[in-house]
Amino acid sequence: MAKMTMIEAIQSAHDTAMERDERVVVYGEDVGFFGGVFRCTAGLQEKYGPTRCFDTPISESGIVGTAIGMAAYGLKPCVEIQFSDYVYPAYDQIVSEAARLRHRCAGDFTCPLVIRMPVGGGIFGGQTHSQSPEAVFTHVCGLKTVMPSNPYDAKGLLAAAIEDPDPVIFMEPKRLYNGPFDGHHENPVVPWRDHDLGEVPEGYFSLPLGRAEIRRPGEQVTILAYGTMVYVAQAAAEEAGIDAEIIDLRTLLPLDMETIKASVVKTGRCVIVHEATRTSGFGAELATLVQEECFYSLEAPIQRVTGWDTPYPHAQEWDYFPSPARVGRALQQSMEA
Amino acid sequence: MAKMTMIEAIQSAHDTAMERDERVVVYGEDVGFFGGVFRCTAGLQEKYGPTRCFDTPISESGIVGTAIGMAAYGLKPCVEIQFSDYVYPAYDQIVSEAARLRHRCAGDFTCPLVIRMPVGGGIFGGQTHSQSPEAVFTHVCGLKTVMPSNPYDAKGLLAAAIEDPDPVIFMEPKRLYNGPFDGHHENPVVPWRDHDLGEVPEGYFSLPLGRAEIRRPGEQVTILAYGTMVYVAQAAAEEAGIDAEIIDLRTLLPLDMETIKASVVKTGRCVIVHEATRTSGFGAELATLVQEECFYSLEAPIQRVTGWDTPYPHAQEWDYFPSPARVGRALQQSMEA
Amino acid sequence: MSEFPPLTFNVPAPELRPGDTPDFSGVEIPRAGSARRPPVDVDPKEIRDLAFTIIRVLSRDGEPTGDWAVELPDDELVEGLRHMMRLRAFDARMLMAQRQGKTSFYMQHLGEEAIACAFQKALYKGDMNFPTYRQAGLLIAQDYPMKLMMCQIYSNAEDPNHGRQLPIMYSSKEYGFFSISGNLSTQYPQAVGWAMASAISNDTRIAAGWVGDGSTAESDYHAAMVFASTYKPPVILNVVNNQWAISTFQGIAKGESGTFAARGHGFGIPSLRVDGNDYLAVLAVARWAAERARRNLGPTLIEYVTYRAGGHSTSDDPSAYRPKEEGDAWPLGDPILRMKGYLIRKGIWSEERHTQAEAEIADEVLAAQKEAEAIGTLSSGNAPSARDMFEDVFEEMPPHLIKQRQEAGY
Amino acid sequence: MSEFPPLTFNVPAPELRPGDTPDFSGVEIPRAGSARRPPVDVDPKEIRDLAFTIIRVLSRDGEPTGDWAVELPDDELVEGLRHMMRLRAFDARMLMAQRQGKTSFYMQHLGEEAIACAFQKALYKGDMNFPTYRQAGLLIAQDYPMKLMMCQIYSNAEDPNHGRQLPIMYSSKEYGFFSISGNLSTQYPQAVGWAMASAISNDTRIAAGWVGDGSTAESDYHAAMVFASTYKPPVILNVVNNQWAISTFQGIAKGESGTFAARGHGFGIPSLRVDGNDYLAVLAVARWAAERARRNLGPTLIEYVTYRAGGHSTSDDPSAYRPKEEGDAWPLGDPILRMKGYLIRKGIWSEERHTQAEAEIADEVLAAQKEAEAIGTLSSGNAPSARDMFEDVFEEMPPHLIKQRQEAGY
Ligand SMILES: Cc1ncc(C[n+]2csc(CCOP(=O)(O)OP(=O)(O)O)c2C)c(N)n1
Ligand SMILES: Cc1ncc(C[n+]2csc(CCOP(=O)(O)OP(=O)(O)O)c2C)c(N)n1
Ligand SMILES: [Mg+2]
Ligand SMILES: [Mg+2]
Repeated sequence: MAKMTMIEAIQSAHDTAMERDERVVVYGEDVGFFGGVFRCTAGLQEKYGPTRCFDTPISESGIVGTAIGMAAYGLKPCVEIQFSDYVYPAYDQIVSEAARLRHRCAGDFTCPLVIRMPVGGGIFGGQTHSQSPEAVFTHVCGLKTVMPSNPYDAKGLLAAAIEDPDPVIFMEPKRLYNGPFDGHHENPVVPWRDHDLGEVPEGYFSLPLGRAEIRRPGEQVTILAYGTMVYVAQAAAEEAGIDAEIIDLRTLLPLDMETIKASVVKTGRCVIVHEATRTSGFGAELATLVQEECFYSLEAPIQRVTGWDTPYPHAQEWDYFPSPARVGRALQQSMEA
Repeated sequence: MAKMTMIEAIQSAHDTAMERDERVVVYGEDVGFFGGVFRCTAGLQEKYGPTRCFDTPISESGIVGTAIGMAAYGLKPCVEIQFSDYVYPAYDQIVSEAARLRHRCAGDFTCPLVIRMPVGGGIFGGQTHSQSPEAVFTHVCGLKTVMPSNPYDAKGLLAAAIEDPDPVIFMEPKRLYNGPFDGHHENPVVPWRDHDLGEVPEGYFSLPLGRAEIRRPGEQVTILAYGTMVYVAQAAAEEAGIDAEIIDLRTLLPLDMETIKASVVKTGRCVIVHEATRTSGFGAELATLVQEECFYSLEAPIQRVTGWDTPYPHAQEWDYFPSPARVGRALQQSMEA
Repeated sequence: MSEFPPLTFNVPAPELRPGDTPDFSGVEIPRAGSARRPPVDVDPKEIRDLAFTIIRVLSRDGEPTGDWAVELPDDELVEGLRHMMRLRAFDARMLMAQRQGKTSFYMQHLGEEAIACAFQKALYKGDMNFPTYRQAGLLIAQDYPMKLMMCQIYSNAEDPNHGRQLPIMYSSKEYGFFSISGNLSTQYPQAVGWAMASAISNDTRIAAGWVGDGSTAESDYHAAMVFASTYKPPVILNVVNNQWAISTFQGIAKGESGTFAARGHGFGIPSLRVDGNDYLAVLAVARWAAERARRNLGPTLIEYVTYRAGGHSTSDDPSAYRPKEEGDAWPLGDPILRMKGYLIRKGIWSEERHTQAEAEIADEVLAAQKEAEAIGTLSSGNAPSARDMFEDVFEEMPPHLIKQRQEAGY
Repeated sequence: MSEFPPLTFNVPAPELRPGDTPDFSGVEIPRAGSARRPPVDVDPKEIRDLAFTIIRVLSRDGEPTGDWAVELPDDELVEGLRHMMRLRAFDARMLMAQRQGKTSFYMQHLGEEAIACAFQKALYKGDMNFPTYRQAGLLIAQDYPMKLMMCQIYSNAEDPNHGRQLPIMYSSKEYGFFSISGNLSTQYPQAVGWAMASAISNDTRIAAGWVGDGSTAESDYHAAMVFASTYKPPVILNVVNNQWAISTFQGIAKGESGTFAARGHGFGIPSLRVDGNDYLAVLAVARWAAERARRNLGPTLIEYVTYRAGGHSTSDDPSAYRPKEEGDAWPLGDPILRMKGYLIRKGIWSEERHTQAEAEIADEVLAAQKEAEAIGTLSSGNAPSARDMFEDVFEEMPPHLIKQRQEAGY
């Protein structure tokens, strides 16, 4: 085991995958020589040569389009989109091609492909470096969508994503790259080296997709969260003094409905937290599933604490960011309902 | 008043808008000389000349990208995407540009733009001529999303969309173009000329965006539907002998929550029907809002009857299409719960 | 405030519309044999002119001429003719089947048969095409079972795609035929990516991408060209210019560019323009490009000049937007008639053998059709099961899909 | 099975990396004055060579030479120099302000000042630029209030964008400066669309689109070129080739194309390549293109050859991927020094006046900064209200947003 930041863990997942499997190739904008603007591919070009890790033209559709061809050939491309805000030019290739390939030809061709992208705000990145577009992927059948919240999960889940026989959208909450962040922006970030989940095996390991993790067991209310919001939820529960059960979804699709259901049936209350805009966000799917499967256990309306339905603003970032206080209020309301 | 098909009503909305307002320009693939593959722009080039209605290269991002520039200039472009399945290449321009323009510059530039597209299946179009991608637009703040279910609404809402100061996604259920369709594919379609809602004023009129319409008042359960599913819901309610209140949403965003709420508070039960794939579909947002706002009135879990989470298949189209029987089962279950 | 007059808006339009008399006298058709054949490692800058001419081999009187004339054994010549004839016969039957309600949709190749049939002959086993919906010739030229194609068209129980795709959206990895997508141009960067993968793997296989004239306007075309220009993978980028994109004439996509082949120049990619109705010219150019790819010299762009003699699809009626007789007036002629004329001239074919071949092929097609229809047509109810629709969304079915399948009653 | 050797994969790489000694001796720099100036209505085919040369006006010893040398009144020459100096001074202060934590982010123009400053002088009031984040010179050259730019950078209460955008993403309709998008290349087809709208409206105004070398790879670049080629609207399509796209050298985007200007050839768009560090050359070429647009002759593509002497942004450290001294070795020199040299030689400027101008400009910038900081900086807490964030999503706030605003406590 070693102490790793989330960046190092992701780099290490690439490294071990490339070492184990010659078919793994890694590319994207600034990914080669420089090792990525967030350094998640640092050293890979030097170690594996420019044939297996290289810079690309600034063309997200080209990156994904060529990766689909490579995947169909039999390689296992793992590509980086520099910010999730820039994934939209590749949306057609992802939706119409990667997601549909196996189905439309009944498995004659397949598309084992990982598309990594940093997501989320809290870095004063303004509207084009802060988005969380998970819901526009979870709506697309044929895609898996993953969002880890710590170095350990990041490495294990990225390994699994690369091994997966189908396309995986892998979202990295950039606000967590260097340390967990509880939403109190005035406080310094705790580096991962001081955190249990910064403890990561140096060699290969993988974690199955589709399994949530209970980050805090609790009895009074269930919080469904993922990425940065896991820590915001923790802060909120503590500050509000409410015995919340916090579930870190880790994989949004396929979803670990078992774990969610068991918790909500127990607590009878549910608060969902995500950073993306509210309307038609992934929280809507979660709330709907919970009421479909746990209707008779629910004692209060399911609540959503989310980014507002506005672009992610620059100056007003902390008014936009779902804060522990906002989550706390929702918990309170849920308890009082 | 005249009898019009939905195609004629849409053509007429274009025509009256172009006549009233010089700034309205209409373009898209095969839209000019030929008048559109569905004929929704027939005769416009002849009447207004190729400067105001013209064919474009096959480039959805170019169509929308240039339209944004035109809208910023001060024109009012109304463009056609040949099938909604082909809107994804334009997704970046829609999400990152059209939807954000007014906000990011605080109104210095604006984007009055209509993007029309036929949606939905039931025409043996297979996976690339059948999709209903409304949810990937309703998640994007800054967009309005409209889906009429009949000629009268189509004309009135398209007129309003063209006048709207902001970008509007205008979705046309192609299965309804020539007549209402109740999901019984073995029956012939009833032409619009034999239907009340095929009665459309010839001259200019408009209907406000954001207002739903109750298509069938009822007491036992509320059905939320839009587009083709309005007729499927009607058939289902009749066949199941359940006194359902059927709300045709017409505009998905902004949503007429008042009407929905009043109905669900009254009935205590809610079934949502849409053709799009289920997970993270617009039904999830509807269900979530209903449980948020009507929790204490609900006597049964809100149910979704939707397309399955698979691509829209060709041969198995009628197993995919949400049928009156499936809706009827959901109504029954809702009543029994 | 401006000293300049008001601007005006330019919208290109075809010269002729329904009711006009077809007239291609303005189209310049270079003499067969007039274009030179450069070495495969030529500097692209030195062959700019080949993007503005039309490389032609079969002369007006059916004689192969010039540098590009390849020597083909007689049996291969006859085989080429038969492939084109078979494709045409196949189209005719399937058009009829569609009209009879046996399937929902069909797209034919009328007038364009030479392109895919000849191109395929430049490929080796293991190479991969990324075709559009108008390249069934790639399968026909490999004697892919017509019955299977028909099963796909009928979406019946033996459809290799399990009834999931629109008719004619074939897929066959074994035959180097990538699963067709209904979305235009998306497969172009995929072809480049496949070729990059082959180079990365130190393989010897090459790829070919296909788009139509209209589809070159799509953004993915650019992505493909950029990646091809940068990484120089072994890929042939084909543009089939059949003059029309549904109702839209090629001038809308081409704009001021002169030719579609010229688009390659901005990328430093060698670009050739070839007579798409000339089996021998297509084969020669395809072989040249394939050799470049195999020798690691990188991509080649090829524009095939041809004419879409039929409707865009069974949903289209071209008489609404172009003169009816335009196809007959097309100056590059009919690929089958030209090849037939050559073979007769060469003494290895005759009117009688042609008539006989037509009859044989008609029988073959009919036999295949009977077999396919015995399994089922779209309307006969022998479709793949609805239960199957839930398969292959993922390799392993996740819980929510299993649940939905149960909800659907399976 | 193949008689050919295994393929290999080609990844272009810059010749020099950190630690290497900069060496641009391989870069061919044509003599100033050597490129001819064709008439504005020239057939694009006749000026292909102008996409492969570099149009230069100011010679090594600071003398304007050749066809492209425009006669400018002395005061305009001095004004041009002062604009560039002001932009550089502005950059320097804002970089410092960012380091001091007064804002989150900044992007400078070091070495590229001539391009936007000179280009703007070819435009008329009412024309519209669709800039990227590295064209603040378009505002500076119009004496747009620096205080307002700083208010934007500080996201303070008087920021015209209401604090919503990342620093330097200015917008000013009045100054013909379209709202900058953080998404690369998206504004390129928008510029074409704006120009189409102007032509449709029989207006006289023209548009200009801007992208960087790296951004030409984006798909939207193609959309813009295709629509520009087809409808020939009055638009100038600018490509600023500053050799780098963050850490990626221009060879990755350019591939085998030779130059970025050459990309225009496939579209029949007249394409020029110009010395971006030569104020006079930029102005001359911009005027030529603007005249074409105003005369309804359609689009022009211009590649500006320059060098990004600074980091990509305040988040970037270029010493990680290129030799530190590369900027100094750049053979086209510094645009300010070159202009200064020319003016001194011409006798209308001197070292003393330059020093004095530097001081004046520093004062101006400082004064603006004081004013802006009196209103607030990002860290000072005088940001636009959170309530305001809910405005302008739509013209009229829909019920769900009103509700969310209430939920937010406003
Ligand atoms: C992305 C996308 N946009 C639009 C369409 C609708 N469409 C199908 S075929 C076609 C015309 C294509 O013309 P061309 O590329 O010239 O090919 P051809 O049909 O002539 O072989 C269009 C517009 C589509 N299938 N995909
Ligand atoms: C669609 C998109 N992809 C990626 C980025 C991230 N990004 C910002 S600037 C940049 C490099 C652009 O280089 P270039 O076009 O050469 O402009 P320069 O910075 O040199 O002026 C990249 C990759 C982005 N902003 N938008
Ligand atoms: Mg065509
Ligand atoms: Mg650059």
